[in-house]
Amino acid sequence: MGDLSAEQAAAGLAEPPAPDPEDPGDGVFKVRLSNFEGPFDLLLQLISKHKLDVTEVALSKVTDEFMAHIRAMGPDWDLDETTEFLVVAATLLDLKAARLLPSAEVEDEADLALLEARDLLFARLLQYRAYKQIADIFSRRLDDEARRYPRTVGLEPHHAELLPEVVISIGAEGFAKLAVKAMQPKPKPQVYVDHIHAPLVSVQEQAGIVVARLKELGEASFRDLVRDTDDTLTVVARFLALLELYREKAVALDQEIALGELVVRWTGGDGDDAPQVTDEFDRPPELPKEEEKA
Amino acid sequence: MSEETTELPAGLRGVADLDLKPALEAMLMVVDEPATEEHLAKLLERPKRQIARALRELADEYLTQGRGFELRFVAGGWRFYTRPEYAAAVERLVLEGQTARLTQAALETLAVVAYRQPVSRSRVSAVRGVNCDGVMRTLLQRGLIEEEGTEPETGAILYRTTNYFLERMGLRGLDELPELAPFLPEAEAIEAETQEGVPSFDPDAPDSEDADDN
Amino acid sequence: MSEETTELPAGLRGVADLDLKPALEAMLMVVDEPATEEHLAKLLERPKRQIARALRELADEYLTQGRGFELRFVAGGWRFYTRPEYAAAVERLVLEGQTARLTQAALETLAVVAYRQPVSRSRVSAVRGVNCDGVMRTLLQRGLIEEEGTEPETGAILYRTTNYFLERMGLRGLDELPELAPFLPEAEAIEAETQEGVPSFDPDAPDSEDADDN
Repeated sequence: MGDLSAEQAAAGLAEPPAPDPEDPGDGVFKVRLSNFEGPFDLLLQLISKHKLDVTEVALSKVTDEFMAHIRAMGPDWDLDETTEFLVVAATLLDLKAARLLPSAEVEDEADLALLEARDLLFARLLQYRAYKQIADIFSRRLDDEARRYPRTVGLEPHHAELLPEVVISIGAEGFAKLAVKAMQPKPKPQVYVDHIHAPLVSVQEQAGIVVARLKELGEASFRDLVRDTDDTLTVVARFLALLELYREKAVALDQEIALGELVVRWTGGDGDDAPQVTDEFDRPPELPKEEEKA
Repeated sequence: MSEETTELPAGLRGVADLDLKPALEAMLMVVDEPATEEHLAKLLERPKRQIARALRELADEYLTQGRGFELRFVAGGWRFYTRPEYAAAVERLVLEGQTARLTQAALETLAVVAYRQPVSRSRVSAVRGVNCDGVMRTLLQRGLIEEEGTEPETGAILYRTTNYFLERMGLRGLDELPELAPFLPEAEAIEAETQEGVPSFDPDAPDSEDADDN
Repeated sequence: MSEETTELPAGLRGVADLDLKPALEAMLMVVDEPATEEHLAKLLERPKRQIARALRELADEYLTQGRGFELRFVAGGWRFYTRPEYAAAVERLVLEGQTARLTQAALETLAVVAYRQPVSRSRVSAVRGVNCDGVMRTLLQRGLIEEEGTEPETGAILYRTTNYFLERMGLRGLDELPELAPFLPEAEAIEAETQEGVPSFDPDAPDSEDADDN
């Protein structure tokens, strides 16, 4: 049962002075070995490295370094961490791109969205910074307090004698059961996400519909292929189905101009054997990496 | 210790004539958690205000006399502590009981829980921008936070800080936590935005809160 | 949790410049066994005679000032005691809220000690997943567990159950404690229940009226 200290080392307590990169911790631990705690921490560190004021900083200045850090992390991240980093990175890149454009005028909705994204990023960054500063206060406070020891001496023998005799009424068996229960490893807190990722729309199923329609029409625009649905998930599923069919060379895709009409042509022949569409998109998500650690 | 008075054994001597201050000193010598003024008042059969004044005066006396101990009001109650100036001497005696320091991650997480409580793990993770499950477990294990019900809409478990947290921080209560506002320019505006589930970060709002909580 | 300690080792902070009397007061505040003059002299790096004189002077001060506690030389060492004149107040405090039965938390902790002995407090906390210091103190106080040496590597105090524990359980020896193995399958069922039910309340558990861990 030495797992607590390992767990503490991995999760919350100060690591030994020379952390071992081979430590079999989870991804969270590895991130911390690189000396930052998530995207906001990294961003704050980069900003302060350049001695920039966080409230005024042009984030494009630190974007490249941020991206470099992400790249340096390699393939070891789990989806959880990567997602947050990518969200921040994408926002940063957006902002950088916007600065490269000649006009700074707010003209269309895309600009507005960019401004919103920037404000949101700032807001989250500032919020995180606030808690970080509070954490420093907590740290000092806990250190100060650790120099005070409460009196926890308990009763003098003649007082302890006043206590009523202890009654243990559960019997030896009950006691053993209790011991088993108490020593049972506690279930790790976890939130079940299956329902979130459950494929409400099956790509395989939608592929069937798309194939049937294309075989009948020979050629159709994507707009036509999704005309009978206004459900985003179904549209996405049909698009994914097309990608799979394209991979199987069952369809040809043609799009004359960017964001223009996408024309799909059936190239799968007239046979009855339907092209292979995998269940790649329909499988439940991989179990969280966390589990492997236990 | 329960607050309600149990029947006192018949033979028990009266406390009404006891000098208040030494009676308090004697009692506080044997408590092993902070004793509330209400509790002491009830046990000593005096008005709470009188108890409170006596305790403050005692604390002052120890300070003035340069004693090696102090009487402090922490986590809602009074308790004897060694004075920090003499930590070096005390530490020669007690090796156990020294607690490990918290990591930066744990401190940040604790800070978010302290100010946002009751708060779900996913909310904490959202503020820090990283998954906090492991750190939250550590804080739970060390008794610094505890569960407090669930969020009605999502079923997510909510967490709050414990009394032990207050003790470790030497705080009388949560209201003694430093104000967050000075650290947070336009705090309210940011609060309002982030409360709403952060659309551009989270396409699945309002479920968003828990989407990243795996 | 001394294994995790990253604090400065006790010996590194100087004690030589500390004022003697308050340093002694601080140390005696935290010991529950009488401390010998030799021991205190060594820890504080002063001549034993100087220690002895300071302790006597402190004892006199408390007497003169009519404090509710006293410093007594008992069984070869010095220890703070409550002054007998205020026993009535202390007795009220002791008896308040005390029952013959143990809380659920205390029973569980006792069970862990019984089956894992000798075991340190931090290990017990690790097994139970919550900080057990308060409960362990209660068990000590009620005479159900006692100290038995220290862990060689960490210096952590180890605990074992007492004869009084055996007596209260109606057992002749520890070997009469039932094997755990036969109960293991059932434990899974218990786990399953508690996982979905309200976590801290188990209606079937004996003495569940107090889920509080202190």
